[in-house]
Amino acid sequence: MSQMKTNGTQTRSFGQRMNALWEYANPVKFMALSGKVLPWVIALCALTLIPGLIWGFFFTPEAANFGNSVKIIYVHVPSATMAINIWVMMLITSLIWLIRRHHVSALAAKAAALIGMTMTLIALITGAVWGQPMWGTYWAWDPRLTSFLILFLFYLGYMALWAAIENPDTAADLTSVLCVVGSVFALLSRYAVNFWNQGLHQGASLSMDKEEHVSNVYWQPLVLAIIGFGLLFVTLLLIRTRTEVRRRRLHALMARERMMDA
Amino acid sequence: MIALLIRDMRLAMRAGGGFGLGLAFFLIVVTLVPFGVGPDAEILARIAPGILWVGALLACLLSLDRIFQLDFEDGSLDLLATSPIPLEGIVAIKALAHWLVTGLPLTLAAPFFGALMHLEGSGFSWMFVTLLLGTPALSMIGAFGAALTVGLKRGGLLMSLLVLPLYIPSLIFGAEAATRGMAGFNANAPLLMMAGITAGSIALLPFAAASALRVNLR
Amino acid sequence: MIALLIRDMRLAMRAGGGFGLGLAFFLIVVTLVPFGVGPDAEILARIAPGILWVGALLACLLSLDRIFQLDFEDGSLDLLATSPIPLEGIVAIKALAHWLVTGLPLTLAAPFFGALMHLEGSGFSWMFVTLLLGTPALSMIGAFGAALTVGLKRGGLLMSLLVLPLYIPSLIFGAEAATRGMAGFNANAPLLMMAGITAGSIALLPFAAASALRVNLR
Amino acid sequence: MLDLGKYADAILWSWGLTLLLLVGLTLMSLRASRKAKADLMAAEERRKNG
Amino acid sequence: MDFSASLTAETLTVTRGGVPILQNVSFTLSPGQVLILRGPNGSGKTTLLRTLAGLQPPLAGRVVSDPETVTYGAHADGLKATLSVEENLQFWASVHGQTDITPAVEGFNLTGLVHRPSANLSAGQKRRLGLARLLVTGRPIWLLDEPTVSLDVPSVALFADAVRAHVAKGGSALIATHIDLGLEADSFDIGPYKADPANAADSNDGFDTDGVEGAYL
Amino acid sequence: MDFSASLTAETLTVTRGGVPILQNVSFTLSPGQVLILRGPNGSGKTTLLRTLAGLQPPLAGRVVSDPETVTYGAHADGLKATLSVEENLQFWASVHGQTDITPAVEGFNLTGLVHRPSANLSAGQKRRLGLARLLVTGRPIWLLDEPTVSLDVPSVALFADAVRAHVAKGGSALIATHIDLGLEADSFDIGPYKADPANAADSNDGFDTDGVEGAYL
Ligand code: HEM
Ligand SMILES: Nc1ncnc2c1ncn2[C@@H]1O[C@H](COP(=O)(O)OP(=O)(O)OP(=O)(O)O)[C@@H](O)[C@H]1O
Ligand SMILES: Nc1ncnc2c1ncn2[C@@H]1O[C@H](COP(=O)(O)OP(=O)(O)OP(=O)(O)O)[C@@H](O)[C@H]1O
Ligand SMILES: [Mg+2]
Ligand SMILES: [Mg+2]
Repeated sequence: MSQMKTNGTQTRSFGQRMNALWEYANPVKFMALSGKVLPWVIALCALTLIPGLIWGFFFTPEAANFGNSVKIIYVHVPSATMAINIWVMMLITSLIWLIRRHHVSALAAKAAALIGMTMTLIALITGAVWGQPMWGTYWAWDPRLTSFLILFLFYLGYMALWAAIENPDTAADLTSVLCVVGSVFALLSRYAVNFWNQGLHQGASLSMDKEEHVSNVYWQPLVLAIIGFGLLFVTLLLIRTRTEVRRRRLHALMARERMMDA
Repeated sequence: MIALLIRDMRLAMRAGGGFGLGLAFFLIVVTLVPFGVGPDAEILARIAPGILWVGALLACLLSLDRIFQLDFEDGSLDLLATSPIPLEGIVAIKALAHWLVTGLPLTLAAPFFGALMHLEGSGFSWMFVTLLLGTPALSMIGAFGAALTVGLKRGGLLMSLLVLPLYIPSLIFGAEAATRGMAGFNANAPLLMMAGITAGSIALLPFAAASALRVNLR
Repeated sequence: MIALLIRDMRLAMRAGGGFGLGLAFFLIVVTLVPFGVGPDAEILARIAPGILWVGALLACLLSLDRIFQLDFEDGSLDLLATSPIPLEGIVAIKALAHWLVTGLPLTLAAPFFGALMHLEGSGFSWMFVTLLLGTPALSMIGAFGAALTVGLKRGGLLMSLLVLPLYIPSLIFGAEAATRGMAGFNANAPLLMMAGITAGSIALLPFAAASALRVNLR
Repeated sequence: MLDLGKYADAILWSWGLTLLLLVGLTLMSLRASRKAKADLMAAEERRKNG
Repeated sequence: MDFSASLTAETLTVTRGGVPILQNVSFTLSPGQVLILRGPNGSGKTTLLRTLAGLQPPLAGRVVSDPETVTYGAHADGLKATLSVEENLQFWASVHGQTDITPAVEGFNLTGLVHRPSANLSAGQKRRLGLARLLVTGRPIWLLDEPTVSLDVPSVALFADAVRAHVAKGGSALIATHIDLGLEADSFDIGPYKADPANAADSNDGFDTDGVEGAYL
Repeated sequence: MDFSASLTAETLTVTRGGVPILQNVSFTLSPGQVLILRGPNGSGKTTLLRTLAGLQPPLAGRVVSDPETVTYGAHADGLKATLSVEENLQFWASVHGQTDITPAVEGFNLTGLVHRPSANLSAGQKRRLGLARLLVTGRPIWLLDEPTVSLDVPSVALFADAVRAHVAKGGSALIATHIDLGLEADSFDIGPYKADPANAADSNDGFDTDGVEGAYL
């Protein structure tokens, strides 16, 4: 096998020369930087999320067609948005791992998965709870709802695969391949369900198109909440990635210890 | 390559192999549903294409772990990986063998089993066409899932979990095409989509599966 | 005996083990059916109890080959058979472990999955009760099937074929009880029958399974 | 107090579950972080001291 | 098949489960040479052989060889229980583009067993069949992991004869074993190459770097 | 546990796949005795041991022993890949009503490996674990099928020590092997008992009866 001749050290020094940004994919650098950034991110998160949610919950009027239930939008839409974006982020970090083999990247994908799954779950639950008064049912096989259910399954499978493999590098390789192939199929499912059923669900009223724009009373707190959810994701991601990096180091140390015992 | 195909088929045909059992499982799923749902002919006919597709899919799924697991356990996979056949070829051949012993018999038999579900008229030929176009994708996607989980002790259920979401687009387009076709509507769009998924899977997934196998062997 | 139960549960919980995956498979079956059948809420609600029961049954079935096959392959079963625990006890414990990691979680989760199939009102509690009474029989019958096929290389599909007909009575009575109960009719008769099957299986099948195991080991 | 009208149930359930899940996730992450840090510290210690 | 192929390991570091097991292993296996790999249980013989066979990548260093010249004989024999002895051998022969299996059958005394399904062989008979596979690959470099496990004395002698005939043709063999095979061969002890876990080669994933202590805390 | 148990084979005929392999095998394994079972590959050692262990019925003759005194060590070790060394041993100990696994761990030099999942052991380490299981069964009669496969020389010595300690306590062992274990032991060659297929013991299913030739024609 000719790829046996690859020498990892070369790849790394090549990577370092390529772009200074990749430096932060080095675990040591990452730990140093993320440690410094984390408090700021936490502060920013608190400054957007809490006001956004309070504003949305207490200081928004009833909507004509939704009544007070419109308040659910402030947890529903941000979580739904994050659920998709986190998967995209995992796709990107998986590709980085597959192509450049930066460990932090693979570990970030692993760290993000549980957050993404929670967001998907929140979107599903809030949607279901909202569906009961609005459509008279907790669940409908609406395309948007359905594709979220599928997304949930992808998160579940992705995490199960991580959990089932003991060697961290093997797990990173396999989950990354799954993430890439899964993304293609997730996209296909999106088209498939659209084709399969015309939905009940709202269209994208957050579009930049002026006519479809919901009024500012709802829109402004919603944007704040979305930013807050995004920053919450970044906060949790940093914390969890740092945990994963430490676990990975711990794994290496333990393996050595066991070797010395044997 | 031919030798590998012949071997895999022969193994499947031997006692305890997979041939015929996929079919039997399919038959049983199709039989169980009326027991669960009740004998109402109208409802059964209405859900028939969907259930037949789901049954075919589950029958495929159940036999997936044969694709690589046995060869992994007895060491053949190591030997195949160091043989002159490229790993991508091995994956493709094994997926083909899986289709020949599972997907193809299912396709041929589905119209007959359909009768159990009160399928009518053009339903038979629609089931045949959609399964013929769709089942190769099921085998190929399944081979990918099997390659991902091959190192794991009884990755069987984990593999199902990974593979089933990947099956959803084929299932939706396949069942939808059959339903529409039967009802006399135009079924070109779903049929084309499904064929596209099949073609794409066959073209690209062997590479993904081979790289997963390489990782699992090391 | 306790040691065996603990070991089996531990093996199931470990990475790649069976716990949670049976549940995941159940979720996936329940999701697939609407994709196949189409999103019509009325039809889905009508077939919900049947499909939930079939799903539970298939999820059980898929995990059956873990009961003995792994122990057979790595030689543990030979050693267990020559251990002080009677083979009947081993079978019973292994069936219990299977139920604890598969049947019980399924039962607890079925009502929630039911929502996906537009199950309504009292449906939730009926699904729970019928599955609680019925799934132990599924595990015990499954252990018997697994014992029959344990020597065979990948007896998986053959086992399904043997076991599924044995599952049919439980399925019919279980689904019927749930359907009747939901519709507000008297469901005592099927419920009693199903409970009887469960009790009978638990009392008698360990002996049949143990003798099948003895034959397969020699 | 805010009057949520006839949708009170839905609103409170969805907000409540959301907050519960988010807080749960955060606590889990923090606990795992603390544990990983402590374990690693112990391992590095063992390595240094033989 | 080119029977003058050689295999060289250059300052190889091999890992198992991500842990370096052996480091700085260098040697050359030349045509016509038999090298016996020695080392106690758990010393890393299997790991080294798998790396040489190209089944897992080395952490550092490289293996210089044409993968098409190497065949690996692992612990497991890669036999299909339901196929007969003949079918098993025939399959491996055609995978490697060979056709004639008679020398292999006769060389390992399997003549009376050709139509027996391999499930019905005894442990030693299975092993003989696994070894016969080596002959039908037609490859010059054999990497063998404890090939004589379960064999009785006459069968070990058969195996030694096969190896002698193979090297006489210009082939070579690297054999991990704990017993004496009665072959005139060089021996390669992996003891000195044991990776020092406390001080192991940088596993080059950035996680094992020394001198950055506390960096993760 | 009663350590004065003995095992007797009385004119045993053993079969594999319905074919008689050995016939008229008689011997006694008394407390304190080690018996080495000798015979070439495929001669029927595994078949005999399985019959003695009660895993398959003999075609004729009988095995006199209390099944509760016998433990069988087969080719396969019965290890769970995902359980650690300690958990594996602990399990077999509690199945046999024992509690202390330390002597077994120490006797087979597994101390450094107790927390390792057994999937991550080398071939020889797995074998040592499989042999350690014998000690935690607490049973006096060991029936072992090629126990030293994959073991290096020091490990074979460990095994021999374990057998010596076992017989010193009054236990006994019947060991099928092709190599020299360095044990002072009697040897039992199964060569003379090879079943004569042309003239085999009545397989007692009514289809093999001689003397009724043509009876079915
Ligand atoms: C389980 C069920 C549901 C899921 C998975 C779900 C998912 C989503 C998603 C993904 C968005 C995305 C917004 C975007 O384009 O950025 C969204 C927006 C929205 N959803 Fe849901 N939804 C569910 C149920 C509901 C229900 C029952 C209602 C109310 C009747 C509802 C009302 C809305 C509204 C008003 C928006 C905002 C639309 C916009 O302005 O973009 N959703 N939902
Ligand atoms: N995941 C792992 N982490 C750490 N060490 C491991 C792992 N898997 C295996 N090892 C160890 O790696 C070492 C090398 O194993 P290997 O199988 O190469 O040994 P070997 O020389 O072939 O031994 P044997 O003669 O017993 O077959 C063993 O000590 C084993 O315990
Ligand atoms: N189904 C069968 N029909 C006929 N003969 C069989 C069948 N199965 C196995 N045999 C033969 O029975 C004989 C005895 O096998 P057994 O495994 O007992 O030998 P063994 O002495 O343990 O050999 P080894 O030293 O190689 O392990 C072998 O010659 C084998 O080929
Ligand atoms: Mg080894
Ligand atoms: Mg034997």
